[in-house]
Amino acid sequence: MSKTNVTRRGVLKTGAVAGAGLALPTYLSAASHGGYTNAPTGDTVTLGFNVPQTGPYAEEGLDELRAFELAVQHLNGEGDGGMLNTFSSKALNGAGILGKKVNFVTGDTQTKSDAARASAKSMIEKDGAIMISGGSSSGVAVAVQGLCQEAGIIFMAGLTHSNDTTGKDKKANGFRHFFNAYMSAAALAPVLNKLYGSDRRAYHLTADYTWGWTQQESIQAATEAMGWETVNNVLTPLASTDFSSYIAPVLNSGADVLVLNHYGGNMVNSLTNAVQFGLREKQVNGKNFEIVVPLYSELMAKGAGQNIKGIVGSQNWDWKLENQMGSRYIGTNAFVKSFGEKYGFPPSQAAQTCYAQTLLYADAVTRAGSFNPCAVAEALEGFEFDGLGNGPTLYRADDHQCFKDVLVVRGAENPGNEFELVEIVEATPVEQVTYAPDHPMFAGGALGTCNPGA
Amino acid sequence: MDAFLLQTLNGLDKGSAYALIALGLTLIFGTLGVVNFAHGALFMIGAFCSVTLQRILNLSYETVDPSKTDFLGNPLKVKTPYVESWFGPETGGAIIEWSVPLAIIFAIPVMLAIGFSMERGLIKHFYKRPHADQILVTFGLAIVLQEIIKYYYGANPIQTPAPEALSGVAQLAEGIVYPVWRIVYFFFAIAIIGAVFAFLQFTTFGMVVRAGMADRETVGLLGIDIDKRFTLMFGLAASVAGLAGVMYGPINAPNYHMGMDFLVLSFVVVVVGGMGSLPGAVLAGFLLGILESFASMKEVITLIPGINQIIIYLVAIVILLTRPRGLMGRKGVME
Amino acid sequence: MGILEVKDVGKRFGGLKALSDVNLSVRENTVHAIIGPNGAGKSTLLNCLVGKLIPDSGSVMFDGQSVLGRTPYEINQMGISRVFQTPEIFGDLTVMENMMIPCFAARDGSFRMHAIENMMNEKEMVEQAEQMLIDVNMIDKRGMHSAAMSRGDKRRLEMAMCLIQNPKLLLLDEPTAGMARADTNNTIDLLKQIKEERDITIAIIEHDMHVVFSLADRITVLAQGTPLVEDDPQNIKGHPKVREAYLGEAH
Amino acid sequence: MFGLDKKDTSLLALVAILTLAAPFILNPFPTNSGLAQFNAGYPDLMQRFVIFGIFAIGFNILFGLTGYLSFGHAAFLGIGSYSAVWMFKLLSMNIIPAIILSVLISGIFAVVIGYISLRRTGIYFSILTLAFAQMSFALAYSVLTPLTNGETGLQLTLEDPRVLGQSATADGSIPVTNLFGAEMRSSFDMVVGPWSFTFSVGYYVCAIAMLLAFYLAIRIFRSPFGMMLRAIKSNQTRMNYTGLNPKPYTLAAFVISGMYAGLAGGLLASMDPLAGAERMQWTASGEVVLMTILGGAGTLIGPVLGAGMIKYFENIFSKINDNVLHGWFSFMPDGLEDLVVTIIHPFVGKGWHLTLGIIFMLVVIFLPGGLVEGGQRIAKAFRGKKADDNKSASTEPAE
Repeated sequence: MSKTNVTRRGVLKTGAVAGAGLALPTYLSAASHGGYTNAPTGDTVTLGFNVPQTGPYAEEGLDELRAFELAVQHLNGEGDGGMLNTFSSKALNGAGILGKKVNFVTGDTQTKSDAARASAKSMIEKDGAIMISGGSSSGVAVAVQGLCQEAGIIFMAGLTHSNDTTGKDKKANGFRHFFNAYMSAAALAPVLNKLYGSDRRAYHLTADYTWGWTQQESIQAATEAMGWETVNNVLTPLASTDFSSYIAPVLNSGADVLVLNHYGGNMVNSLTNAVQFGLREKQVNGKNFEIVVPLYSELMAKGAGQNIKGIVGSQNWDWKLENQMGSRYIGTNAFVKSFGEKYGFPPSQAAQTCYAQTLLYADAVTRAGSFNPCAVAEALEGFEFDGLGNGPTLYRADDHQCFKDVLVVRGAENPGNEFELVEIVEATPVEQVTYAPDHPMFAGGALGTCNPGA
Repeated sequence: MDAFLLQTLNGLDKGSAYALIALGLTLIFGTLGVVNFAHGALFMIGAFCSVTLQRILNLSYETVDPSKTDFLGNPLKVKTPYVESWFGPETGGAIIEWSVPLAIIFAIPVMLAIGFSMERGLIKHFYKRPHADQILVTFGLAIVLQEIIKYYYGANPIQTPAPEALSGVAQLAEGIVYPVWRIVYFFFAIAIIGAVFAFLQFTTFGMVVRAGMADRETVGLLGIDIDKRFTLMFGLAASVAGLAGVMYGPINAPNYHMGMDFLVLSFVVVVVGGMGSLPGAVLAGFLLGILESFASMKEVITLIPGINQIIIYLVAIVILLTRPRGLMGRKGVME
Repeated sequence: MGILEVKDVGKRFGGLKALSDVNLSVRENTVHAIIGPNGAGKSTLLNCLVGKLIPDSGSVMFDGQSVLGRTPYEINQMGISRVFQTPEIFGDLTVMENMMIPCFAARDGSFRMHAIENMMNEKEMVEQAEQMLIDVNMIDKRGMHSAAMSRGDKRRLEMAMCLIQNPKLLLLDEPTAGMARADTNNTIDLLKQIKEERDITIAIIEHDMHVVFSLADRITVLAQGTPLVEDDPQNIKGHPKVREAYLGEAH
Repeated sequence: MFGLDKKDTSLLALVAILTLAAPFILNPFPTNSGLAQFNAGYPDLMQRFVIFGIFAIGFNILFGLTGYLSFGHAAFLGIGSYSAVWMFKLLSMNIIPAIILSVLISGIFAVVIGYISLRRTGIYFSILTLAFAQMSFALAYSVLTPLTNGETGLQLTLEDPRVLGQSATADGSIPVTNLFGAEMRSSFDMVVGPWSFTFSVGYYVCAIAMLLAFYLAIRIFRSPFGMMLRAIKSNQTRMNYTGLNPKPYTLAAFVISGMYAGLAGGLLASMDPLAGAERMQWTASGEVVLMTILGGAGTLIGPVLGAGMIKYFENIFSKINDNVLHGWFSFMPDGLEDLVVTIIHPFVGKGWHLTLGIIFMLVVIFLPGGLVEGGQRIAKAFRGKKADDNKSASTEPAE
C-alpha cells in the first residue's frame, strides 16, 4: 500500500509564509503563487479524482479510481510503469511530475452535478488540487468542466460520451480523451450496414436527457445516410426501471432493428426487457430482428448478463485490443498487465480513459515545464501521441477532443473466460470518425480563453 | 387495437408489481400507522435473497485447465459448482437454473426473520413516536441495509434469470406475444394478494388484526395481546415485499438501490389507494400501472410531451384533489 | 324573537332520518337546555348550529343572520362559542397561550399576520387573559403545558377560552359528562356565576338532570330527531311525553 | 435586544458568534496534520452549511410549527436557483437582483402549490407536495430543457446577453458573481503557525443572510403568528371553533418556508452559478426533512445543526479513502495498521452513506428530540442538577 500525505497544501502554506497572523490573499491573487490557482510550491503536487462512489455508476467510478491510483503509482516510479513504457512521448521519467511527487485526493460525484461540483470545489479549495479528472456521465462532466474553467484548473474528463462536452459546452480548460456519440454513430453505421444490410427499419428508444438526445440524433443521421429508415423514436424517462411499456409497441411496429440509446442501469434494464419480449429471436420482413446498443460498457455488459450476446455497440477501448487487432494498439497489454496484476481482473474502458488522461496531463505539464493551466492546455492542444492503447491519437486544438480509432464490438457468444464479455468486430479507423470542428451537432459553444485562475 | 390491448396487458403486469409492493407497505403504513421508509429495502433484500441463493448454488471448486489461458496469459482456472459435482451436471444445472423459484422457499423464512427482528428490535419502540421519528429511523435503516448489500454485492446489477422453461414469450392471440415470466408474475401477484386477503378475512388472527387496526385500545382492553399479532403482521408484510422482490429479479436485474427506486412510488400508490385500505392499495397499483403504460405510447407522448415522465404524479394529484382520502381511504388515518 | 331561531330543520344520513322538523327558539340571556335520550339527535342538532353539518332543509338564524353555509370559524366570529364533550384545547401550548389565541381571534378576526410582533407586548390581552384565568381559578397553571392537565382542568380551560371571546351564545355539549359529583357541582357553580355576571345566552346539551334543573331557564326535549316539548323546567319535570320518551327508549 | 427576550438574544448572539467565527472553528486541526481531513473550514462547505441551514430553518417554520410535512420543498430550492441563474444570464452578475427574483419566484410557486396541496392534510398533503416536486424535477430534466438545460444544469456561457454588464470579461472568461463589485469567489488566507484559515466573501454574504433568516425565524416563532401555527398543529378543530381560519395561516407558513427555500436556492446559485435539476428530486426534499428531524423539529437551532451534520458527512467523510486511512495509522505496526484500516474502510469514502444511516438511527433512538436534545443533555450534565423547569431557550415549542 502506498502512503501519501494528502495535506500537501499545509506544507506549502506554512513554507510560503513564515510568521503568524499574516493575512494574505490566495486563490485569486497571483503574487505569491506563481500566477495561477493552486500553484504547487512544495515538493508534491495534488491531483483530484472525482468519481461516482455512490449511486448507480458507483462500480464504474471505482474502476476509474483504481486506474487513477495505478497512474499515480506509475508517475511516481512505483510498479512496472504500465503505459509509460509504451507512450510515444518520453517526457515522463517516473519521478513524479516536474520532480514533484504526485498525491491525490478522491471525492464522490454521486452522479449529480451539484454534488460533483461540491466535491470538486473542496478539492480545489481545501486540498489545493491542480487538476480534476474522472466522472461517469456527461451532465457531471459538463458541470465540473464549467467549474474548472471558472476556477482556473485543468479538467481531464473521464467517461463522457455526449457531443456537448466538446461541442456546445466545450471549455478552454477542459479536455476529453473519451470518444463521443457522433464517433459512435460514424463507426457503427458502416458495420451495421455490412452486418444487417441497408434496407432496415429502426426503432429508437432514447433516454430523455441531453446525452440520449445527442446520441439518438447522431445514430439516426448516420444510419439514414446509408439507407435505413427511422420508424420511431420514443423518449423514456430517466427514472424508468421497467421499459416493457416502451418495448411492447416495438413488436408490431414493423421495425426490424431496435436502437437503445440508454446507458447504465437504464441500458441493462431496457436490454433485459427487450430480450424478454423475444426480440432477439424475432423475425420481421423476413429478416432477423436486431438490437443495437450504441454505447457499450463492460460493467453494463456484465450487468446485462446473457442478454448481451450478439448485441452490437461501440467502445472507446477494450482490453483485448492489442492481442486481437495488432500492435497498432500498443500500450493495451502493458496497461492490462499492470492493472490485472494489481486488481485481479482486466480494466474497463472507463479505467483506461482515466489512466490515459492522467498520463497525458502529467506529460503535458512536463513538456510545458509548468503547472500553469494555460501552458498545459497549450501543450495538449494539437498534441499527437501514440502508445496509450488507442493507436495514434490527436488532441485537437479546436475543441479539445481526442481523435482516435473507435471500436465496434458485439456481446460475446462463447466467452473464453468470465472477463470476455464482448468480442471486437472492427476497429474503425480514425479518419472515418473525424468531423469538422464546426459540424452542426457540435455548434453553439466556444472554448473561450484559457483561465489560469489567479 | 393490438397496441391498446398490449398496453393494457403491460399495465396489468406493471400494476401487479406496484400492487404487491403497495400491499406490503399498506399493511405496515396504512394500518399499523408506521411510516416505513425501509419498505423498499425489504423489497430489495427479497431480490437479493435470490441472488444469494444463486451464489450459494454456484459455490464452486477450481481446477486448472492448462489448455486455456486467462486474460493475463496464465493457465485458466475452471470453476465447477459443487451442486453440479454432487448431482451430476444435468440435475445440478437444473437446480441452478431454477434458483429463482427455489428462492421463494428460501426467502420466506429469511424475510419473516428480518421482519420480526425489525419490528421487535426497532419499530416496536416507535409506534407511539411522532411520524417524523419513524421517518428518520426507517430511512436510516434503509440506507444501512442498502449499503450492506452494496458492500457485499457491489453496485452493478446482477442478473437472476428465470428458468429456461419460463423465460420465452407466449403467443396469447394473433399478433400478441408476451413474456412468459411477466405473465407468471401477474398470476403470482394475484395469488399472493388473494392469500393475504383471505388470511385477514377468514382467520381469527386476521379478524383480530383488523379490529386492532380500527381500534387498538379496545382490542387491547379485551385482553388480546395485539402486540404479538402486530409483530406477525410486520413479518407478513416483510415477506410479501420480499417475495415481490424475488419474483421481480428476472424482470429487471436486482441492484442495491432498486428499493429506493420503488420507495416513493409505493408511497404514492398506497396514499392514492387511500390510507388504511388494502383493496385501495391494490386497486391503485393496477390503475397507476395501466395509466403509466398508456402514457408511454408514442401517440400520447406526441400529444402531450413529457406526459410519460409525470403521469403517476399527475394522476395522484387529480385523485387526491377529487377524492379527499384517495380511492378507498378510511377516515382519520394519518389525515 | 330569540337570539337563535331554528326553523323546520331536517337532516338525513343516507336512509337514516337524524333530524326532522326541528323548531327551537333560544331567548337572549337565558339558559336553554336540550335534553333527550341517546340517539335523539342532540349532537346532530348542535353540529348544525356551528357549521359542522349543513341541514338538508330548514333555516338556522342567529342574531338575525342565517348561519347556514358558513364555516365554523365564521359562525364563531358571529358570536357563537362551543365547548365540546371531550375538551378540545391546544394540548401542545401552555395554558396562557391557549387563552391568548381566542383573544387574538376576537380582536383580529379569522386571519391576520402578526409574524414579527412579540406576543407578550400585547399588554391588554395578557391582562385580560390573566384576569380570566383568575376567574376560573387557574392562574397558578398559566405556564403549564395544557395537555398535562387533568380532564377537569382541561374543561375549565376550554370554558375559559370560550368565555374570553365574550360570545353572545355559548354552546355546551355535555359539560359534566364523566365527571365526579363534586366536579359537577363546581361546574354548575361556575356556570351559574357566568350567567349572573355576564350578558350571555347559553344552550346546553346534557344528560344529567341534576345539572339541567339547576341551570336551565327553558328546556327542549328531543326524541327521535324531533322536539317533543319545549317548556319551563317545572313543567317538563312531570310531563308524560318526556317520561315516555325516556322510559320507552332507554330503560 | 432586537425585540427578543433575553434567552433568544443570547441564542442569536451565540449563533452569530459561531457563524462569523466559523472559519476558525471549523478548522481546528493544523493544515498539515493527519486530522486536517476533518477540517471543514473551506469556503464551499461553509457556504453549504449556512445555505442549507437557511433551507432547513425555512422548512422548520412549516413543519416544526404547523406539523405539515412537505415532501417537495426541494422544488422551491431548484426554482430559486434557476431564477437566480437566469438573472445572472440576462440582467447582471450582482447577486442582489438574482436573490430577490429567486425569493419572489419561489414565493409565487409556493402560493400555487401550497394553495392546492393545503386542501388536504396529513399524509395526503405530503404526497401532493411530493407529486408537484417530482413533476418539476422530471420536466426540468427533460421537456423543459430549453429553460433548465436539463441533465447538465443551467450554466452561464460566454454568449449570455447580460443587460447590465458584459457577456465576457476582457480576458475572455465568464464574469464572476458579485455584490456591488465584491466578488463572491475572492478570499483571504490567514496563517497562524501551522494553522491556515480561509475567509471568503461568499461565505460572509451567506452567513449574514443566514443570521437574518435565523433572526426572522425567532421573531416568527415568538410572534402571535407563530403561536397560531403551533395551535394548528395542536388542534385544528379548536382553531376553527375559536373563530380562526387555519388555511391562510398554513398557506402563509408554506409560502414563507418556500421563500426561505428560494433564498437558499438563490444563494447556492450566487456562490456557484449553476442550477441542476437534481436539486428538485425527492431525495433532495427528503434531505431537508432529515436535516430538520435530525437536528430537532420545532426547535430554532436544530435544523441548522442537522443541515451541518448531513453536509459534513457528505463532503468530509466521502473524501476519506484508504490512502488517507493508511496515512493516519501509519504509526502502527503493518499488520495492525491493515486491520484497523480494514475495519474503518466500510464506513468512510464510498461508504459514507452507511455511516450517515447509522447516525440517523442512533440519534433518533437515543435522542428523541434530535441533536438539540443531545446538546441539552450535555449542557445539563455540565450544569449539574440545577432545576430546569424552564427548558433551554431553543426548545420552547417542542413537539
